[in-house]
Formats: sequence, C-alpha cells, structure tokens
Amino acid sequence: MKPDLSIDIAGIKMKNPITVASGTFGYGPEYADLVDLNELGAITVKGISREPWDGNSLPRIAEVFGGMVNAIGLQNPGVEGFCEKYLPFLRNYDLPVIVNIWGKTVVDYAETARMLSDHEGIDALEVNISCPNIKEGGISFGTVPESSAEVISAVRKVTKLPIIPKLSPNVSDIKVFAKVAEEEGADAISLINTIPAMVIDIDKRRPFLANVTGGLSGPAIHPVAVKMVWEAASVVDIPVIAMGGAVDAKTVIEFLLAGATAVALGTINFRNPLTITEVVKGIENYMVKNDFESVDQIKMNF
Amino acid sequence: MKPDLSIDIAGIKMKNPITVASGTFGYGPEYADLVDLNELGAITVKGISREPWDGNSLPRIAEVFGGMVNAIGLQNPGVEGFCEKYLPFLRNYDLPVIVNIWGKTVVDYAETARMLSDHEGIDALEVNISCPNIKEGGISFGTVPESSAEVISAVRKVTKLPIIPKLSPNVSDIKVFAKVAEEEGADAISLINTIPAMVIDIDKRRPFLANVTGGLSGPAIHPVAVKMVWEAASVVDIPVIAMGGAVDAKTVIEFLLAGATAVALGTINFRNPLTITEVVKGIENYMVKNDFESVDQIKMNF
Amino acid sequence: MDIEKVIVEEHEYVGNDYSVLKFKAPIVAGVASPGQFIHLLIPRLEGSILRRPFSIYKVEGEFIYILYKAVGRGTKVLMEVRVGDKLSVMGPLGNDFPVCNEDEFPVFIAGGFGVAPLSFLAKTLPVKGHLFVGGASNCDILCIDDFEAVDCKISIATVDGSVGEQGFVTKPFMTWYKEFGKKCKPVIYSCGPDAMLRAVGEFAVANDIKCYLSLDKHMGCGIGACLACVQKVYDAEGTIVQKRVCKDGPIFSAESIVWEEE
Amino acid sequence: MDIEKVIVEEHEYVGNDYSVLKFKAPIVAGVASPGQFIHLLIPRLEGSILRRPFSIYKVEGEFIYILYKAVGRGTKVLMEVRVGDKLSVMGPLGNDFPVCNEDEFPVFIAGGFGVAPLSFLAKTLPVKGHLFVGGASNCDILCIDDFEAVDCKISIATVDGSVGEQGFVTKPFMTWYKEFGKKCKPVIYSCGPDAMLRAVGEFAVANDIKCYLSLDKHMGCGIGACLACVQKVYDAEGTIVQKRVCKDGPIFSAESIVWEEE
Ligand SMILES: Cc1cc2nc3c(=O)[nH]c(=O)nc-3n(C[C@H](O)[C@H](O)[C@H](O)COP(=O)(O)OP(=O)(O)OC[C@H]3O[C@@H](n4cnc5c(N)ncnc54)[C@H](O)[C@@H]3O)c2cc1C
Ligand SMILES: Cc1cc2nc3c(=O)[nH]c(=O)nc-3n(C[C@H](O)[C@H](O)[C@H](O)COP(=O)(O)OP(=O)(O)OC[C@H]3O[C@@H](n4cnc5c(N)ncnc54)[C@H](O)[C@@H]3O)c2cc1C
Ligand SMILES: Cc1cc2nc3c(=O)[nH]c(=O)nc-3n(C[C@H](O)[C@H](O)[C@H](O)COP(=O)(O)O)c2cc1C
Ligand SMILES: Cc1cc2nc3c(=O)[nH]c(=O)nc-3n(C[C@H](O)[C@H](O)[C@H](O)COP(=O)(O)O)c2cc1C
Ligand code: FES
Ligand code: FES
Repeated sequence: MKPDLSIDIAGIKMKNPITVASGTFGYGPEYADLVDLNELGAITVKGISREPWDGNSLPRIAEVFGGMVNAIGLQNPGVEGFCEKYLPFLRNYDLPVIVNIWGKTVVDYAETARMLSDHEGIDALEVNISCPNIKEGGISFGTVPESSAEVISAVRKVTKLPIIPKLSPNVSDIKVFAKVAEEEGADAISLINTIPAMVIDIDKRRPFLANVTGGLSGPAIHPVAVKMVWEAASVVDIPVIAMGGAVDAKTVIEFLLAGATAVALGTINFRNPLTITEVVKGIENYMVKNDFESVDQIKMNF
Repeated sequence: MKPDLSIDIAGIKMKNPITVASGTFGYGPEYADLVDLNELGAITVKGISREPWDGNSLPRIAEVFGGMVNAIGLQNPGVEGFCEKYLPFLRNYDLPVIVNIWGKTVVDYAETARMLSDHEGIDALEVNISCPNIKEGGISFGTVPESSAEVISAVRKVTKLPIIPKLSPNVSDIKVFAKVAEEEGADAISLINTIPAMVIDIDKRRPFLANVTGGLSGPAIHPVAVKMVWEAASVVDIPVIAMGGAVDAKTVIEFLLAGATAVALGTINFRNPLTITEVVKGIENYMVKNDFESVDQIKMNF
Repeated sequence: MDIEKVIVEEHEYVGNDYSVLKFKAPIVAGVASPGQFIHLLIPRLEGSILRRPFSIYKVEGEFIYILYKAVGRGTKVLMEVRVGDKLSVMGPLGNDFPVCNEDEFPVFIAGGFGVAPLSFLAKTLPVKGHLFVGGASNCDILCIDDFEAVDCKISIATVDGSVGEQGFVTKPFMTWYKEFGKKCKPVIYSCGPDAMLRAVGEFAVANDIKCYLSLDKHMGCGIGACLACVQKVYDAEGTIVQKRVCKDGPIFSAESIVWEEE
Repeated sequence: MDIEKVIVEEHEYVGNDYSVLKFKAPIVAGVASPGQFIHLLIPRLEGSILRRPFSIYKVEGEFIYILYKAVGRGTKVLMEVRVGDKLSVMGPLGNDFPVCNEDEFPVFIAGGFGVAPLSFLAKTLPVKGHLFVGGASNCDILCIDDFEAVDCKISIATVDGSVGEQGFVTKPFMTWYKEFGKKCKPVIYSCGPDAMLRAVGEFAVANDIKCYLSLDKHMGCGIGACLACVQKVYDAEGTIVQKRVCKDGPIFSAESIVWEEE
C-alpha cells in the first residue's frame, strides 16, 4: 500500500512534509523552471517586513566547511511589494504559502502580520524572532523569553492566520522558548534559524562578510538542529517544523524521528533544488520499508 | 628574519601558540610515537576529576558531516591516577602542561584543583565549566553566569596555578561569560567546548549515542567558534585560547586574527596528528609573508 | 534553464593556471547565448556545498566550453577533473549581451578570463569589432585566436609589458577611442576585474558610449533566490534599486550601475 | 607505528561487497603482526573527518593487504579507490594475537571479514589448525584458499545453507569440540560479529578453553587518546576496568571480558 505522506500543520494541509527554508527559495518564481512547485508540501518565502528593506552590503555570503555563512540582511520588497509581485504567481499552484515575517520592533511585527492577513492566498505566518531588537540594543528578540513572548503575543492578537514562531538556536535551553511560543498561542513552531558565525579573510586581515558576522547554515549544523528539534518537540503539543542542514532523505528522516511534523530544506537548494523530489521519494521508501502508513508514525518512541 | 612564535599566557611560556584540545590528545603518551611532543607550545590533557570516572556507555562517538558528535562522558583516572601514571612521563618533555578539570559540584572542582596544585609539573588548570551541575538539575554550570562565577571563584581560592575557565558555546552571549571569568580572577579563558548535538540512527529508530545527546566538534563548528572568540577577546584583557574546528594553518590564523593568543587543535588530531607540525610551520610562513615579528601582531585591527 | 549531468570531453591546461574544460551538455548548449553563465558543482571538493559560476566560453553543437583560472580551493580541485567524469551543471543562467546594430562598432574590453564570454559574443555579432585585452603578463592574454578567426582587430596591454603595450588595457583603448571613437558608433562589451569594469564603465558614461558590463559577484543560488549577489542600479525612473547579478544580470548597461565606495 | 602515505597497488572486488586492497607501505609492513590493524583515511569521502579501522589481512614484503566489506558510506567510497592512488595509513595499531605453543591446537572461528586477521595469523603459527568459518551465504565465506595453503582443516557454515552446514558457525565448532576438543588443547582465535564473539567467548570460558577474541568498536583516534572504544574487562586482580580496544586490544582473552546486557 502506498503510504500517506500528507500532514496537517495548524490546519494547513500539506501533501507531504517537505517545505523550504525561508530565504533559500526566494518567493516562488525563482526555482519554478527547475522544480515543479506542486511537489512541495508548502512553500515558505523569504522574510518580509512592513516596508521594503535593502539588507546588508556585499559580500553577503561565505562558503565554509559543511555550509555557508550568510548575512543577506533580510533584503525584501516589503508587504505590498510581495503581495503585488509574488502572491498572484503563487496562487497558480496547489501549494500552501507560508510567509516569513520579521521586524525591528514589536509594532513592526504586528503591523506586518496585520497587513498580510488582509491578503488572499496566505496560509500561515512564520515569525522570525531571531532579528535584532532595536529597542533592546540589538539583542535578538529570540534569545530573551520575555521579548519572544511579546512578539508572538502581539502577532497573535492581529491575525487569525496560523502563526509559526521561528526559534533561534542561539539560546542555552530551547525548551524554554518552545514553551513560550506555545503559551502565547502559536499554532506551530519552526527551528532552527542559522547559528551566529564569522569568517575572517586571512589575506585581507578583516572579516570576510561586509556585515562582519553572519549565520551558519548547511549540513554542518544538522546535529545541533536535531538535538534542538528533539528537545522542543518533547515539551510542546503543537507541531514542529524542523530545519537546519537537512540535505537528503536520511537527514530529513532524522528530524521526523526527533519529533518534527514537517521539514524544510534550506541551503541544499543552492546546490541542488531537485533534492526536494528525491527527499519526498526517500521518505516514501522509508515508510514502505518500515510499514508506516502515515507520517506521524515515524516519530521515535524514546 | 625568523619570526618569534613564542607567546606567554598567564606566565606560561609557550614556544609557539599551538596546544591541543582537552580530550583529543589523551594524557601525552598516546601520540608520543607519532608526534614530537616538544613541538607543541603546550599540552592540554583530557579532563580530570577528583575520583576516577567511567564515563558513558558505548557508542560514544558518531561521525557527522564536518566533524563528530561525542559523548565520552569524561572518563578519566582521577587526580591520583593521572599524577601517578602520566605526570612523570610529561616531565620528560620541555612542554607546559595544562590540566583540564571538571566536577559535578562546586566542591568537586575546588577539591580537584587543590589536589592537583600539590603536584609538580603542572603549569595551569583549564576549568571545564560545561559539565552538568548536578545540584541544579543537570543544567550546565557554564550556561548560567552565577554558576560559572561560583565555580571559577572556588577554584581561584584554592590554587596559585594560573586558571583558564573553558567556556561553553551553548549561551546567547559569550561576552557575559568571558567577563565573569575575568572578574572572578581567571588568568586566561579558553573556548569553545563542543556544541550540544544529537544523531539519530534511522534504521534502528533510536539515538545513535548511548548517551542520547553529545557534543559536536570538528570543522563544522569553526565559524561559530571564530565568532565567539572574536567577541570574547573584545571584552576581556586576559588572553584567549581558541579552539573549535581548527584543522590547518588557515583556520588557526583566523583565530589569531580574531584575537586569540593561542589555539588548540582538537578533532583534527584523530585524522592527522601531524597537523600540529604543519600548522606551526604555516603560522611561521604567514608571519614571514606579512612581516610579523611576533604572534601578537597578527590580531586584526577591527 | 536546467540541471544537467554532463560528461567531460576534454580538459586542457593552457598555462598560468588557466584551463579549458569541454563537456557534453546538449540541453544547456541548445539554448545558451553569449554572456550567460553556468553554475557548476565541482566534484570532490571537500566540505563544499555551493556551486561555482563560470561564463560560457564556447558552444559547439552539444558541447559547452568554459575557460577558467585556478584562483581558489574550488577551481584548484576542478583542475583534477578527468575526461569521462560526470559533472552537474545548472544553466544557462542570467541574461545575455544585447546585440549591436549593423551600423555600430563592437569594442570588446577584456581582462584575464573575462575574455571568455566576449569571445563567444564576438562570433555571434553581425559586425567585426576590436578587442582590447589586458592582463598582468603575457600568460594572461588568452583567446587571441578566437578573435582573429572572426577578423577582429586586436590590441593588447600587460602590466609587466611582456606583450603589447605596458599598462592597463584601458590605455590602448583610450588611445584608439581618441582617434576612431567618434567616427564609428562604438558599443563597448566588457568583462574582467571590478576595477577595470569601473574604469571602462565610467569612461563610457562620461563619453556617452553604449556600454555593457558583465559583473562578477559571489553567488549562492545563481538563480535569483538568495540575494547574495545584488548590485545597486538606477531603474528606468532613475530610482536606485538592487538587482540580482545572477538573474537580472550578469550584463548591465554601464549607465545603470551605481558605483559605490570601496 | 607511523603515518604513511601509501600507494595502491591492487584493488580487487571479490564479490558480495567484499574487496581486497593491496598497497605499498614499507614502514607499516615492516613491523605488522597478526591481529593488528591499520587506521585508514578514506579519500574523497564527503564531509568525513575520521579514519576507519581495518585488520591487516596479509603482509607480503613491503605490501599490506586488507579485506573489507562495503557496509557504509566510507567503505562504499573506498571501493572507488584506483590503482596508483595515494592513501594515508596509520599503523600498525593495537596488540597482536598471542602465539600458541607447539603442543596446542589453534582453532580459528571467523565470521565474515573477521577471517582476514585469522588468515594472517594462521600463516605465522607454529602448528596447523582448524578453521570454522561462517556467514550469511556462500559469498560471505572468504579466504578458504589461504587456510588450505597452510594445511588447515576447514569447516563452513552458512545461515542460508548455500555452502557447508546450515546455521551459525558455532554449530560445526561445537560438534567438533565434542569429538576432538578434549584431546588436543585447543586455543581459540576468533574474529567476527559481536554476537558470534560472545557465543564463542562464553563457551570457551565455560569449557575452560584458552580463547582470544578480536573486538570491533567504533573508533575515533585509533591510538588510545579519545576513549571512544572502551571495553569493560577484569584486570589481573579481578576488578572491572575499562580498556581501550584500539590500544590495549583489539585482542582480549575471552575470560577477561565483561559482557554487558544489550
Ligand atoms: C557570472 C560569473 C562568471 C564567471 N566566469 C568565470 C570564467 O569564465 N572563468 C573563471 O575563471 N572564473 C569565472 N568567474 C569567477 C569564478 O566563479 C570564481 O573564480 C570561482 O567561483 C572561484 O572559486 P574557488 O573555489 O576557486 O575560490 P574560493 O575563493 O576558494 O571560493 C570560495 C567562494 O567564493 C566564491 N568566489 C571566489 N572568487 C569569486 C569570484 N571571482 N566570483 C564569484 N565568486 C567567487 C566561490 O564561488 C566560492 O563560493 C565568474 C564569476 C561570475 C559571478
Ligand atoms: C579493529 C577493527 C578491525 C576491523 N577490520 C575490518 C576488516 O578487516 N574488514 C572490514 O571490512 N571491516 C573491518 N572493521 C570494520 C570497519 O572498520 C567498518 O566496517 C568501517 O569503519 C565502516 O565504515 P563505513 O564508513 O563504511 O560505515 P559507516 O557506518 O558509514 O561509518 C560511520 C562511522 O562508524 C564507524 N563504523 C561503522 N561500522 C563500524 C564497525 N563495524 N566497526 C568500527 N567502526 C565502525 C566508521 O568507522 C565511521 O566512523 C574493523 C573494525 C575494527 C574496530
Ligand atoms: C541565504 C539565506 C537566507 C536566509 N534568509 C532567511 C530569512 O529571510 N528569514 C528566516 O527566518 N530565515 C532565513 N534563513 C535561515 C533559513 O531559513 C534556515 O533556518 C537556515 O538556513 C537553516 O537551514 P539550512 O541549514 O537547511 O539552510 C536564511 C538562510 C540562508 C542560507
Ligand atoms: C573525543 C572528545 C573528547 C573531549 N573531551 C573533553 C574533555 O575531557 N574536557 C574538555 O574540556 N573538553 C573536551 N572535549 C572538547 C574539546 O577539547 C574541544 O573543546 C572541542 O572538541 C572543539 O574543538 P575541535 O573542534 O578542534 O575538536 C572533547 C572533545 C572530543 C572530540
Ligand atoms: S546568487 Fe542567489 S540571488 Fe544571485
Ligand atoms: S579509538 Fe580513541 S581510544 Fe580507542
């Protein structure tokens, strides 16, 4: 019997547990020539803010062993730009759309969420709380439980869309933040964002990235992400979307065993966007081999 | 002119800035057939506790992309075992000996430090504060500033040896912990320890390591370590010993540019212990090329 | 645009760290235009995740050539690729050089491996042009034959003076421009190091010459998704916007580019 | 013990995922004894840091052979190594099999690639012995020729019965032991899967037979430094201590081993 790969996250029906990580797949059209977007369980678009935002100077990326360090700086066309330019395109597909949002103040977050909620064709908001909190002197919202709570509850108040706070890995105990998210009314959580990192150009004797520091992504961070997903999933009842170094069926299945309901492919898209298809097939094979009829049976009993 | 590779850390004279990371080089004899120990700036031995300790069940290691996840569990012969079995051997070399210590209570730490201070041939104590604090329900001493302070100050009180707290990377802001160490009287700090991580065996559907979770080391963590070393070095006046994914002259020099005074090679020893020699040569070449006369000139002005 | 498993047909070292790689890539070859590039997965590159961009140098039937210089870790490992190896190629990517009119005179200004896409272009233009090519030394002067074969005039400059004029390639170009530039409706096509592109671009704008530059930025996706490779440009209304070199470029008209302080 | 850059001389696939790799390693070959292993850096293994341990199967002059089975990522990539490739080998590592006396009778009990170190051993012992070799199927029965060449008796068992007796290798061994065991002072040398080693070891202890087992644990350093590979054993005073399989082993006497619950 063909296993059933479909899942439900906070009312979003996904035909399989695979989505893409925000910022690694653009807004939809970019990869549409190479990948049949209908093969995705859902698409998660690059982070959107209230107003258009230019991001950082170049260089914005550096390759490192097992991944890359990026400091794109959240460049995006803003809510209106996104809704005009990309939403109509996305509506042509049979594809839940998760919009990743960010802000520099709590009001920014809420306002972005509110504005997006007025548009057709958005299925959920992923709330990136790993941004620097301008008011608090640049410390990330996502590393202080109270600030996380404030952002999530502000967004919760202004939208009926499912909200998915995206947790920062840059904390001592991810369980605290997973619970905060659940308590503040999140419908799901996603993790992990990139890990703060830095690359130095030894010839030029200065930081390689214009932004000095950036975030590490790719296979290098997978074992760290698996641990955090496992811990987070163990303390909340809402579903978990896992990401961080997933590159093939094996690394994706580790996340599912750890307790994730869905998994996002990120940096690997730059290497090979067709991984999406391979992974969906790989999960199916794994389910057949292990006699699983539905994705939720994969989770390990541990 | 031949550059001067020697450095001074808290009164320890090292002929070059290279040491090894605790736990990756045993207690000295293990690699002595392959590596001339006199080529090291200093040796840092595997973590020692008051009493002998058995560590975790097997499997204790798992290979991952760009490194390994280990949960050895700090197996060691205890203070007396170490001093009887290994110290006499180490005294045959022209080699500063840094003894890494750990405990499960503050008293354990202090007692271990006190006992070791009575022995000849130990040049410094590296205090591994990334161990679970048994009293506090297993949360690591190294992730709570107050607990870190308590451990460091307790060790400070019982020994005249230079002490080098080894910081955990599992914190939101490493600067806080670097400053705590300095304030409590540390002579230097070292970082980073392994990053908490987990590997799952998808065929057996259970965690790969007997201990369930472990610590990630190897090139995968290097950009994370560089960032933390850079931040820590920027807020303290005491020297920094850097580690985490250094595998060649380039990755070591990144640490020196970031502000480290010395660098420890860890996981790479398992692949190729002769890296030590190559790296020392590589630093020398770099200094010649850039007209540096002493190691402290390498630090980037940033 | 596609991702193709291609087979290495020839791999020739042409001196001074430059090599030419020829592979069979029927799909990509079928649609490639001059100025476009491929995004290549270098095999056996330890720990590496990202592809590397290379301009398309030649298309012959089902075959594609790239001309590359070993400058870093990836390109050094690329040199070890053997005939028969399979590579993963994404392409063709980016936009292409606008074709000049028959009454215009194409001027190619190239530095180092920047000559590669210009060589491809020279073959497809309706008129013969003039190549100005520069490099550090005589070994950096490449593809002269290609331009001779299409009857281009050729001027060479090297920093060390080992061949051609001594100095930057902009020197012989300026000399030429003073004498002939006003008479022949030149259209500049340029590819090479940033500093050269900027000098060429600013000169072209100042002198009102049509000019297309092929930009070089570090790339992640190569396809417009990651925003690693943006360049500030003036849009049609004169507003400064950020364009993606991989997707909206790599070819930009010189007057659109906003040059920034280094 | 040394780290040597060795050159691959032969690489032969012998069926069912097993291959024999021969390389020139004069330093290691000069000092290797049966039971010791090498720690091999598998080239072009994406993202990999650790070496892999393999028993020394044969030493011929300056050449070393290993017999390996492709079981995982590393050993699969190892199959792609070509003649002439250079590999980094650390070795010889670990202890060796104690040599039996002339009045003792060596019994080799092997499973799968565990036959490799025993084949090396059989050649060096002062007396001929008896090999009991088992595997899942006939393709897992290896090195029979080697043992025939040194006039060993041979008994085979396969789980699927495709060759030899049907069942585990312990079956023919037990049968033999009942008939001849008491008469000939057997010394057991065994290498193979954990379950087999345990069955053999416990039988030997129960029956007071000298018995040496070669253990297999995941290894980091291979040299005694990382403590990844420990095994609980009884020391001379009967206290339980942890020994490093890479350094204090891989060969342990059966009675010293503390078997633990799975
Ligand atoms: C549109 C385009 C066309 C190009 N065409 C050619 C060509 O025809 N021939 C040729 O030799 N080179 C060309 N390059 C440059 C080529 O991509 C780099 O030389 C190559 O990526 C270097 O890789 P590496 O691993 O050797 O260098 P490393 O410095 O080790 O690479 C580290 C990272 O930096 C990136 N990087 C380093 N230098 C450059 C660079 N100059 N441009 C972009 N990314 C860089 C790499 O892609 C990699 O991600 C082109 C670049 C672009 C953007
Ligand atoms: C002393 C000793 C001698 C050995 N001799 C031989 C031999 O002669 N022939 C042979 O085919 N194999 C031998 N092995 C087993 C061999 O080391 C493993 O099959 C090999 O490491 C598997 O690597 P992999 O990358 O294919 O497997 P993967 O499972 O992909 O490897 C992942 C990690 O697990 C380790 N690992 C996996 N399986 C084993 C195992 N069974 N033992 C130890 N580590 C393992 C790997 O070394 C690596 O670090 C020996 C092992 C030991 C300890
Ligand atoms: C180039 C790039 C851009 C990213 N942009 C965003 C973003 O806009 N918003 C966000 O929440 N995460 C962003 N991320 C983080 C990813 O969504 C993801 O959490 C992270 O890369 C880990 O997954 P991976 O290892 O599979 O890439 C970005 C990552 C990369 C590499
Ligand atoms: C097998 C192993 C054992 C370790 N044991 C210790 C230890 O006993 N005490 C300690 O402070 N750190 C220990 N570490 C951490 C290392 O000292 C080092 O901080 C870490 O591995 C990062 O460096 P690397 O990436 O160069 O290995 C151990 C690491 C490994 C891989
Ligand atoms: S390289 Fe990703 S947008 Fe250009
Ligand atoms: S493998 Fe490191 S101690 Fe045995």
